[in-house]
Amino acid sequence: MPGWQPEQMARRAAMDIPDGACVNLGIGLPEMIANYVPEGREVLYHSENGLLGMGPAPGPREEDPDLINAGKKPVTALPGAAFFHHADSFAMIRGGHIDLCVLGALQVAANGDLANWSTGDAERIPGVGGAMDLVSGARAVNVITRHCTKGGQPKLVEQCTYPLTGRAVVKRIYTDLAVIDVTVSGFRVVELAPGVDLDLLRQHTETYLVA
Amino acid sequence: MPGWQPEQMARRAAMDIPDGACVNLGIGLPEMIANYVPEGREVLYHSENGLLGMGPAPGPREEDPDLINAGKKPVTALPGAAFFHHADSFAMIRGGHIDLCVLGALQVAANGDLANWSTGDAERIPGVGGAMDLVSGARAVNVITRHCTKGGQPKLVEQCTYPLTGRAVVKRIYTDLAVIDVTVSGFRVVELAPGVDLDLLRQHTETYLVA
Amino acid sequence: MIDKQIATAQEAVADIPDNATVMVAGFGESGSPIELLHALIDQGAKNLTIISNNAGSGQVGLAALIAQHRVAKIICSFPRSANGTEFTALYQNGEIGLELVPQGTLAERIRAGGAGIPAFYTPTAAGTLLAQGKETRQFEGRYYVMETALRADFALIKSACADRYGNLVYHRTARNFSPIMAMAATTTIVQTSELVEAGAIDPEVVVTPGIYVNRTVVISQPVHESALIRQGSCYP
Amino acid sequence: MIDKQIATAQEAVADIPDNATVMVAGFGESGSPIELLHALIDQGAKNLTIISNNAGSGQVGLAALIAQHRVAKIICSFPRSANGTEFTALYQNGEIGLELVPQGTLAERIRAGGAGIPAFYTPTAAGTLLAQGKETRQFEGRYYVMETALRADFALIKSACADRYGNLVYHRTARNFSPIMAMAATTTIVQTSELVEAGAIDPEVVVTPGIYVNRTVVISQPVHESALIRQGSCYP
Repeated sequence: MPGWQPEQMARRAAMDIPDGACVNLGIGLPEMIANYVPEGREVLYHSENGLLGMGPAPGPREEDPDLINAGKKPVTALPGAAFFHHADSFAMIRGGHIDLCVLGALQVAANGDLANWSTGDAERIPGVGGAMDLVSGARAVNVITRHCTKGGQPKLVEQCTYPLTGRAVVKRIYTDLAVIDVTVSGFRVVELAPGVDLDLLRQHTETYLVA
Repeated sequence: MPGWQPEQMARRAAMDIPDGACVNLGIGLPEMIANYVPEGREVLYHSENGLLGMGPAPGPREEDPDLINAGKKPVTALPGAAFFHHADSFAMIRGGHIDLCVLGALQVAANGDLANWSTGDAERIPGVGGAMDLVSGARAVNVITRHCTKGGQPKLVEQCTYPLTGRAVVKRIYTDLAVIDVTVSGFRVVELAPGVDLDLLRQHTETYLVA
Repeated sequence: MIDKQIATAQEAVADIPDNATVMVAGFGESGSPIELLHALIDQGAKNLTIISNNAGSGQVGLAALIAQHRVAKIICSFPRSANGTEFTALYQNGEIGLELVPQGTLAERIRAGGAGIPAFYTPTAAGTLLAQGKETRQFEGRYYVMETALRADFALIKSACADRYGNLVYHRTARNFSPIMAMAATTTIVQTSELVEAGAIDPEVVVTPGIYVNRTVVISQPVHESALIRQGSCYP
Repeated sequence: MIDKQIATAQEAVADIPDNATVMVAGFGESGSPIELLHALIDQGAKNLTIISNNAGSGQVGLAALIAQHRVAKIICSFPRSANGTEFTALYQNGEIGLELVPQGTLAERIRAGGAGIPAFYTPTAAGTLLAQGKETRQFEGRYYVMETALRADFALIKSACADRYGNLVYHRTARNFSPIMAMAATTTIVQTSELVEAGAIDPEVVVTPGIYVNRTVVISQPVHESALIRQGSCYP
């Protein structure tokens, strides 16, 4: 199967992070983006649990259980960082002070609706964390995700069937197959991964794509 | 005229401040109360402009224009003090964390209504400051005031004619003539100043007094 | 003299009654008051309502309290945990209630509880399942959900350093929910790694003013949840 | 590299347009950004809406801006001042608008503006003149007033120390409205007594994270309003 590897997806997403931006990266694939921000750009990373100026993972034996990210993994604090409490941290998010957040997705609809916290499966314990706050508060919300589920189901859909995280919130989507913008006319293809053509992309997308 | 001098009024009010209380004192006469708290009681003073653990006025040439109280006069910060911003300071007030505030008054009504921010005089610039926040937030609101205006008008009235600061908020009143509680049956005399009898007190009060 | 120090965790939590609402600080293990939670397990109070971002992990701390069937309901943003099976089992059997709240809304509701704000509007969750049954209202063309304040009878929190007034500072991201929970509880109980003289904490850097704190107990070497889990610990 | 330093107060305020809404920090003279205010006077923007706890004092700073007929309206809790006659004269002639707001409500409205909360309920002012025309609502048997968020195009604030990211700390009670105004303005302009290396401010003690700050200008020896008034100063 053609397309980008996760590292390449992260690298592509990182290209769009502007110099000087305050950015919140979701758990998992989104976190990888920080490793690929082009040289010469300074980015401030925000972690919901009360840290602005988050740095990379610490070296072995330098881990501090009291210095973790939103995914509860050990991180560092860069010079110029600040700690604050949870209400202050989400005031920062909700008040529109985070320039960009990049999150994972279960489904994204053509109007920008995002579903990324629940499949509605009653057997599974629900957990929402900070996702709903991020999508309603960050100035721009991008998504990074594989184009289809492991079972081959398209994640870019006409309408989400899973419970929503937020309505009409997503701006740009980075998948293993393409970079796609959410526009007033629906999904618009910005860039195709090597070896991917529009036909292939359309086969794996549940809704109309503007080329 | 019999009755208490301002220092004696302040001394009487200070007797009711419990050990360990967090207290906010209004500008003017209320401020004097801090000078008379009985030995052996430790009281934490709160100032609306972001200080808990306020101490007395500094010595000459030890004044700092950045360390002032709500009346904009120089103060000190005692060991164990804390500075915080205005929203945090009023969260402390509004959230019911201040045990007691003692304020001045233009009028107090028999049901505890307080008027202390405006005479409604259109010629005079209105200014409300933190009074409305204090009366709606502090756990107990006491008043210290002369019993009558300079012109001899009673300040303890059946109903306030001046714009209200808060409805049914006052608990106890210290005047130059008496200590009076606000009860469900109206004003109740707790204590008379030396040389003051109930007849004299009633002459200077615009509403019924329970003895 | 004001002095909020209590000798032991056991005494500090002794009066938490059955049916109490208890806020438990922490984000994952960071800031979680494990020793206070274990004292609460020993103490026996049941039918508790817990307000906490997570539902604990492994078989220690909050997860152990839940495992003992002592929690009737939890108000939380993320009850799942890599090591948490106790909550899952009880939830699936209908033995524990869950009110799921977005993390920022949870924080703001607690802050509102401490700040005397009965309700506020937030864009978070508007148009989603988690806004169902809640008042929605437009301001300047955008939809917002009305959320109400959360308060508790007790808060259990963890600080790095305290003085006799109860002024607190925290350690790095362990700060998380502690300052707002301290504001929102009738009785705030703090386990602190260190107790210092009044004045030793610079008034400029106090994070939680002592007015919000009722009791402090020194736990000089607090355990970390992850360390207990690695050891296979199971409380009690 | 992120660096928010601007060389002069003049450049820092250069783009404030006519009709802008400007938050001005300070409680009395403490925390009042006098040098930025004087630069704004020189700059000429008019028909401004000012959000500030007070209306200035004497004939310097905010009072001088008002005296120049540059302020159309002020939103404030206490416009009276022992030394303030400029506001009084204009107000009595109907030449300046006044929205009087209780001090705690003013602070909370600004904080709400910065925190993405469009409106909240407060017990303050319920049943008084200052609640007239506002929605009143009962929660658990008590009356509360709905208050809406305040935001501004610019905030002018004063700090003791800043780094290149715009992280700020303040000096004692000069902190007052600065942290919340920094949050609530589209462009926050800071005069700071000192600029230090990134990392020189301990992340535990940062009061205003740099995310809220757009421009810093070093004013190493800021004047105090009271000193200017004692000298009989009149700006410009």
